[in-house]
Amino acid sequence: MNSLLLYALAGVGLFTLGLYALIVHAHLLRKILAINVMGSGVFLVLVALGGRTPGGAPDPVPHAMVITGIVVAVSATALALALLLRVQAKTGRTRFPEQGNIILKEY
Amino acid sequence: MTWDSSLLLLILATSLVPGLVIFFLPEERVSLRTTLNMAGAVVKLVLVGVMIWGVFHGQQYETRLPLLPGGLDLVLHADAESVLFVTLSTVLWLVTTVYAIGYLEGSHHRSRFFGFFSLCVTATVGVALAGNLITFLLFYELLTLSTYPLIVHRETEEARQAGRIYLRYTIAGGAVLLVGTVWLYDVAGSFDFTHRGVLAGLDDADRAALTAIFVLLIAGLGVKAALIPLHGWLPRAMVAPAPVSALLHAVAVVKAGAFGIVRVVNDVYGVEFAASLGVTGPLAVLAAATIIYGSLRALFQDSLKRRLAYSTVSQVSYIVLGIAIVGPIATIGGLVHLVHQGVMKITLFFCAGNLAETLGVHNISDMNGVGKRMPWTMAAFTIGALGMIGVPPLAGFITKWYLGLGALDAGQDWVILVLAGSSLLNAAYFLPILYVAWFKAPPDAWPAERYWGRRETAWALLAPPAVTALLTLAVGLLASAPFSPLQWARFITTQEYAP
Amino acid sequence: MNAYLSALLLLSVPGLPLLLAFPALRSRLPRPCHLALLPAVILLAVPAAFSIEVPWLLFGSGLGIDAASRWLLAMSVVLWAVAATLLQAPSGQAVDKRLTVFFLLTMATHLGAILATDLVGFFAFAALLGYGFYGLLVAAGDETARRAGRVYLVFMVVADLVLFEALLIAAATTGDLHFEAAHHALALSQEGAPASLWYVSMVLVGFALKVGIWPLHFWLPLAFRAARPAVALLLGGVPVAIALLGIVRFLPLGEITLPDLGAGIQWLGLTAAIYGTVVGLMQSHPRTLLAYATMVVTSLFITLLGSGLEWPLLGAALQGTAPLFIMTLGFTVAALVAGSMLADKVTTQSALLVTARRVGVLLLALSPLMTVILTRPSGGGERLFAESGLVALWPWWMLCTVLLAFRWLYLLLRRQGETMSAPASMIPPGDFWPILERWFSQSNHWFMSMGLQLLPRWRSSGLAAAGRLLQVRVWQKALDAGERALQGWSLAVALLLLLGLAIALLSA
Amino acid sequence: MGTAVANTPWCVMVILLPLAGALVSFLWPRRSVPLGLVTALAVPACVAGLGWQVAEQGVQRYAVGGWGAPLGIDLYADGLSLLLLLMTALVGLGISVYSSGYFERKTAAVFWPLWLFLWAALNALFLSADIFNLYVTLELLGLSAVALVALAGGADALIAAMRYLLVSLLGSLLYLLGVALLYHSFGSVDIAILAQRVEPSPAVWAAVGLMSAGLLLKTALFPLHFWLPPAHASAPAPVSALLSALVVKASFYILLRLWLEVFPPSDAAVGQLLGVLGASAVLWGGIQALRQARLKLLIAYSTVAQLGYFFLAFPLGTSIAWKGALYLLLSHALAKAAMFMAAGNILRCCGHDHIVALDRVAKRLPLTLTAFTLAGISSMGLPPSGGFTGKWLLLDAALYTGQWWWALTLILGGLLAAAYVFKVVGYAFTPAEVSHEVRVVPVRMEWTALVLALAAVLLGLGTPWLLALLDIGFPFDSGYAG
Repeated sequence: MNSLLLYALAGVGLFTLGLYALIVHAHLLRKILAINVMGSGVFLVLVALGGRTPGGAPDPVPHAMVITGIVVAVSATALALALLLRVQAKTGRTRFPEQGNIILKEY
Repeated sequence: MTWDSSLLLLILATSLVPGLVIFFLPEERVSLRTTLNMAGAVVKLVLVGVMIWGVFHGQQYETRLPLLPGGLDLVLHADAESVLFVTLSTVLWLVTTVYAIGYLEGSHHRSRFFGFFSLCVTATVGVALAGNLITFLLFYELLTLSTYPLIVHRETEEARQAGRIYLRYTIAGGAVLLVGTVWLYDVAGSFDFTHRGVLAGLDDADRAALTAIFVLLIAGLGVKAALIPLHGWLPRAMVAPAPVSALLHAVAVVKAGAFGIVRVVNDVYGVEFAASLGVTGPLAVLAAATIIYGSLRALFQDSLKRRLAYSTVSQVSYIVLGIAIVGPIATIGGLVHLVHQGVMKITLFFCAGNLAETLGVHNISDMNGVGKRMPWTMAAFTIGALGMIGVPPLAGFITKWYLGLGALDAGQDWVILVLAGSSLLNAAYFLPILYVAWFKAPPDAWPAERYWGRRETAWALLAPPAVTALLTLAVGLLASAPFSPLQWARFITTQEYAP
Repeated sequence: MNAYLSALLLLSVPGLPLLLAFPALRSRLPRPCHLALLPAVILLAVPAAFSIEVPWLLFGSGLGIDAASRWLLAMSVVLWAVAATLLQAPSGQAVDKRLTVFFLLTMATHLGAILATDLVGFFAFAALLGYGFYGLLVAAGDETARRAGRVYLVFMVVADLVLFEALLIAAATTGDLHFEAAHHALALSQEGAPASLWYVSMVLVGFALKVGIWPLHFWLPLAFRAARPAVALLLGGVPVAIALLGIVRFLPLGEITLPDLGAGIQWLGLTAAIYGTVVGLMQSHPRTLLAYATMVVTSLFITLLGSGLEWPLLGAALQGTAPLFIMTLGFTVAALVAGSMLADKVTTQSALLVTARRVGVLLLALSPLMTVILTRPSGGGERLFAESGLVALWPWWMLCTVLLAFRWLYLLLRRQGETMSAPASMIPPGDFWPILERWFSQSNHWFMSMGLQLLPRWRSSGLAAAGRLLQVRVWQKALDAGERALQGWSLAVALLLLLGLAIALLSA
Repeated sequence: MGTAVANTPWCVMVILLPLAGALVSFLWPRRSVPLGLVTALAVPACVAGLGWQVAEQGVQRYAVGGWGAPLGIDLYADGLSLLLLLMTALVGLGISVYSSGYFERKTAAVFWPLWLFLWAALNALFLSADIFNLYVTLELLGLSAVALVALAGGADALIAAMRYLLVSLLGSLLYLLGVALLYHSFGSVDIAILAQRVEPSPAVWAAVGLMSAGLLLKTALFPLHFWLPPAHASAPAPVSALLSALVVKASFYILLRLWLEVFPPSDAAVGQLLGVLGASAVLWGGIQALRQARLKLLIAYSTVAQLGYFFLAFPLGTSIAWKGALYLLLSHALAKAAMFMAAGNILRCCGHDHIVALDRVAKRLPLTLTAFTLAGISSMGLPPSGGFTGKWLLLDAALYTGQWWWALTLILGGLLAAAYVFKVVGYAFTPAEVSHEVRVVPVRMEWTALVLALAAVLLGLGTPWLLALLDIGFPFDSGYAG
C-alpha cells in the first residue's frame, strides 16, 4: 500500500517542483515547461490514488480522467507555444515586461 | 386595471411619455416639441383635477406592483398630502414649461433639455404619489439623476463643477436614505404610509434603533431639503439656466426633500411617537438654525440668484420647522408653506431669469432703475418679495401666522423669536433689492439689452411670473376660500390629528 | 339697504382706488384721484350703520361703518380731496405717474383700515398703508426724501413685526378675531395669564413706532421735513391717525384695569409733551417744528389713554370719543402744513393759505382745551375724569401748545421776507437721534464687512487646505506601488498558496 | 406541440447547437457572420425551451449516453444554472449582434468559431453535474478565452493573453489536484453523490483549500486580480465584454456550487475571510478605477470591484444574501457588457479612449453615452435597476444578521461606482482641446449597447419572477429569511 502512497507523494513533489519553476524562471518557455511538469505531477497523483475494484482489477475511472487531462494539457501547451512565438515576433523578447505592462497614471 | 388604479399611472405617463418622445426628436422640430410639452402639461392638469375631486370625496386611488420579496411593493397612493404636492408640481410645471420655451429660444440641445425636464417632473410626481418608503426612494433617486443633466446643460466648466458637487451631495444622501430604509424595514417589517404613522403600534421595536434610523432618514432627506450643513449644493446649482433653478428651487428637488421629511415624521413615525422618541426637538432646532443661517448668508450675496438660493435654504426649513413643532396648527403652517414657498420662489426666479435674459443683469449692484425698464416683471418680483417678508395679504403672512400660532399653541415660544428674526432678515435682504430697482435712476445702457418692440420682454417670459404673482396674491388673499391650499392643509391635518 | 348693495358699496370704498392704481385703467379718466373718493362720499351720505362679513378674505374678515368711524371717514375724504387737488395742480412739471400709483394705493389702504372690523383685516390694511406711504414719501423725491423714507420703512417693518406677535397672542386666546369678541376674550383671560399684559405692551410699542411717540419718534421730523406739501398734509391724517385708531381698536379699553401701566403711560405722555415743546422751540424750520407740535398733541392723547387704562370707566368713554380727537388732529396738521406752504416762495400768497394758517394756529393753540371738551365722558365718571392727570394739568398743556403756535407763526413771518435759505442740516438740532444713528451705522458697517470680507476668506482658505490634503502625492504613489507589486508573479502565486492554505486550515 | 416541446432533451441541444455552429462557421469562413447570427438566435430559443421545461417539471437530470451517475456524465439543470444560462443567452445574443458590426471580414472568420465554441463551453459548464466535467469545461472556456484575447494582435494584447493562459492553467491544475483528492476519498465525482458521502477529513480540507484557491485565482478576487485588467482592457470590445460579463462568472459559479453542496459545512471563519477579500476588492477596485486615465481600464477595474460584491454573500449565508448576490451577478453581466460595448463605440469613433479627451461624445454618440450612464446607474445600485435590488437584498441580509460592516462596504462601493461613472459622464459633455477626426459607428452597435443597458436598469422591476425561478431546486432553504 505504501508504494501507492509513495507514487502519490512523488506526484505531489513533481507538482511543487513545477510550481517553483513557474515562479522563479522569467523565460516564458520555462514557464510553459513548468506547467507541463505540474500537469504530469497531477496525473501521477490521479493514477496513484486510483484504488482497486473488488475484483482486483485497477479502477478505470482515474485512467479515463488522466487521458482527458493529457489531451487538455497537450492542446494548452500547443496554444501556449503559438502565443510565445507571436509574443516573440511582436515584442522581440520572451519575458513579461518588468514594470508590468499597463502604464498607470503618468506621475 | 380598473380606473382607480390606472389613474395614477396615467398621471405619471402624461409627463414620462412626452419626455421619452422628445428625447428622440431632432433639434429643429420646435413646434412638435412645444405641442408635446404643452399637451402633456395640460392633460396632467386635467387628470390631477379629477384626482382632487375624487380624493376630496373619499375615493381611494392606488396602484400596486410587486417589487421586492417580503411584501415590499411599488405603491402609488393618492392621499390628501400627496394631492397637495402633486397639484403644486403640476401647476408650476405647466407655468415653467411655458417659461422654458420662451427662455431657451435659440439655445442648444433643447430636445435633451426638455426630455430630462419631463423626466424630472415625472420623478417629482412619483415622489408625491409614493405609497411607501421604497417607492419614495425609487423616485427620489430618479429625481437626482434627471436633474443632473439640467444643471450641466450649459456645458461650461463651472456648470460641470456645480453638477459634480450636486451629485456628491445627493448621491451620498441617497445612499444614507437607502441604508435607513433597509434598516427600518428590517426592524418594523414592510408597511405603507398610514395617517398617524405605523411605528406607534409596534411595541417590541427597540427605541435606540428607531432613533438611529430616524437620524439616517432625516440626513438622507436633509440633503435635498437643504438643511445645514447639507445645503452646500444649492447655491452652486445656480449656474443652471433660470427655468431649471426655478424648477429645482420652487418645485422639484427641494420640495421632494421637505415632503420626504413630512412623510417620515407624519406617516412613518407618527408625530406623537416621534415626539416620544425625543427626535422632533433637535429637528426643530436644526430647522431653526437653517432658517437663520440661510437668511444671514443671503444678506451678503451680490448675485441675485445666489441670494434667492440662500433664501430658499432658509424658507424650506419653515416646512421642516412646522412639522417638527408637534401640534396641528404648526403642521398646517408647514404643509401650507409647501405650496406658498413654491409659488413665491418660482415668481422670484422667473423675474431673475427675465432680468438676466432681457437686460443681462445678474447682480443686485447693477439693478438700478430696473423697475422703469421692466415694470411688470419688477411688479411680480415685488409681490413675491413682499410675500416672502410676510406682508399681510400675501402667502407668506398666512404661513408665518400659522407657524407662530402653532408654536404658541405647542408652548414652544422660542420659535416665535426665530420667526421674528427671520422675518427681519428677510426684510433686510429683500427690501434693498426693491429699493434699488424702483427708486434708483437706471444706468444709461444695460449690459446686454434685447428689445421686443412695445412689450418689455417676450410674452412667454412675462406671462409665467405674472401668473405666479397672481397666484401668490390669490393664495394669500383668498386663504379661506373652499379649495385653497390652506383649506386643503386643514383637511390633511384633521385626518392626521383626528382623535 | 339690502345686503348686496351695502356689500358692493363697502367693498368699492377701498376697491375703486386699488383698481384705478393700474395705469392702464385710469389713463382716460379726467381726475382719477378724485373719482376714487366717490364710493366713500356715497357711503358717508348713507346714514345707517352697517357691516358685512367677507369669509373668504384672509381668515374671514369684515368691513363695516358705524358712528365713530363715520367721523374718520369724513376727515379722510376731505384730506384726500385736498391732497389730490394739490397733487393735480402741479407747480409747472407734469404729474409723476408713479406718485399717483402710490397715492391711490395709500388711499385704498387708508379707507380699508378705517372700515375694517376685525384685527387681522385692520393689521393687513395698516401694514400695506406703511409700504404705500413709504412710496409716497420717496417717489421722485430727492436724497433727503429717500433717507427719510428709509428711516420710516425701518420703523414700519419693526412695528409690523411687533404687532404681528401681538396678533398671534390674541389669536391664541380667542378664535374669533373681530374687535368686540377679541376684547371680551382678552379681558376674560386677563386675570391670571401674563399673555394679555404681553399683548397690551406689544400693541402699545407697535403703534408707538407707527405714531412716533416720544422715545420712538425719529421718523416724524425727517418725514415732515422731506415730504412734498401734498404728502406732508396727509402725515397727520393718514399714518398717525390710523396708528392712534389702531391703539383704540386693539386695546380692550374699558374691560381691563392695569393701574401701574396706566400711570406709567401718563408720565410718558407728560415727558413727551415737555420734550416736544423744548426741542420744538429750538427749531429754525417751520415744518420740523410742526413735527414736534404733532408729537405734543399725540402725547395729549397718550396721557388720556393712560388714564383710560387706569380706570375702565374712562377707557370705555375714550373708546367712543377717540375718533373725534383723531379727526381734529388730522385737520390741525393739515391746516398747519397748508399754512406753512406760505414759507415756500414758490407758492402764491393765495387768501386760502392765509386763512389755513390762521386756522392752523388757532387749532394748535386750543387743542388741549378741545381734547378735554371732546373726550368728556358723557355717562358716569365725570368726577373721575376731572381728577385724572390731564384735566388737572390742562392749563400747562395750553401753555406748551400756545408757545409752539406763536414760535411757528414767528418763523413763518420771518421766513416770508427772505428767500428760502439752504435747508438746515438734515438732523433736527437738540434731538438725541444722531448719537443713536451713528452707533447704528457703525455696527451695520462692521456687520457687513464681517460678512463680505472676513468669513468668505476664512472659508476659502480652509477648503483649499483640505483640497491639497486629498491630492498629496504620497497617496497616489502608495496606490501605484501596491498595484505594481501585485503584478509580480512571485507575490501573486505566494498569495495564492497562502489563501489555499488558509481556506484549508479554516475549514478544518 | 406541448408534449413535443416538453420531452425533447433541451440540455443537450443547448450545448450541441453552439458547438455545431462553431464548427460550421469554421468550415465556411466566408459565411461565418450569418451562420453565427443564426446560432446566436437559436441558442436563446433552446434556453427558453429548457427554462419552460424546468419550470414545468422541476429539476432536469439527463444522463449523457445513457450511463448512470457514478460512471457516466450527467447534465443537471436547476434554477441556479437556468438563471446563468439565461444570462449567457441574453448577453451572448447582444455580443453576437454587436460583433457582427464590429469586426471586418478577416478577423470575423476567426472570431465567430472561437466565440460560439466559448458559448458552448459556458453552457456545458453551467449544466454539468460532476466536478471533473466542470474541470474539462473550465479548461475549454479558458483556452478559447485566451485565443479571443490574443485576437487583437497588439503587443500588450498578446502579453496579456499569455499571462491569462498561464494563470488559467495554474488555476485548473490546482482544481484538478483537488478533484483527484476528492475522488480518492469518496470514489465518485458526481456532485449529488459526493454531497451525501462527504465528511470532514484531512484530504477533504486539502481538496477544499486547493480547489478554492484555483477558482479564486480564475475569478480574479482581490489579491489575485493582477491578470484581469490588462486582459480585459487590451482585448477587442466585444471580447472584453464577454470576458467581464460571462467568463469570470463561470469559475464563481463552480465555487458557489462546491461551497453550497460539496464542501462540508465549515465554521464561519472561511466565510468571513472570503467576505474580507470581497470587501477589499470592492474598495481597491473602486479606488483604482477612479484613478485610471483610460476608459477600458476603468471599466476593467470596475469589474474587479463588482466581483467583490458577490463574495460578500459568503459571510452572510442567508438565502436572501445568495439571491442578492446572484441578482447582482445577473445585472452586472448586462451592465458590464453594455459598458464595454459603449467603450468600444467611443474607441471606434474617437480613435482613443483617454477619458480627459472624450471630446463632446454626448453630442456625437448620444445613444452610447445614455447606454454607458444607464449601465453606470445599474452598477451604482440606484433604483429601479437590477443592481439596486441586489444591493437591497444584500443590505437586508447584512442588517438582519447584524453584520453591519458589510452594509458599509456596499454603500462605499456604490459611492465609488458613482464617482467613476459620473467622472466619465462629466467629461463626455465638455469639449476636449484637440479634436480628432471622427469615424462613423454603425447604428446596430449603439442600439445593442442601449438595449443591454436598459435591460440591466429594468431588471429591478422583474424581481419576483426571477427569484421564483431561483427557488427551483435551490441548494438551500428558499424561505424569506427576513
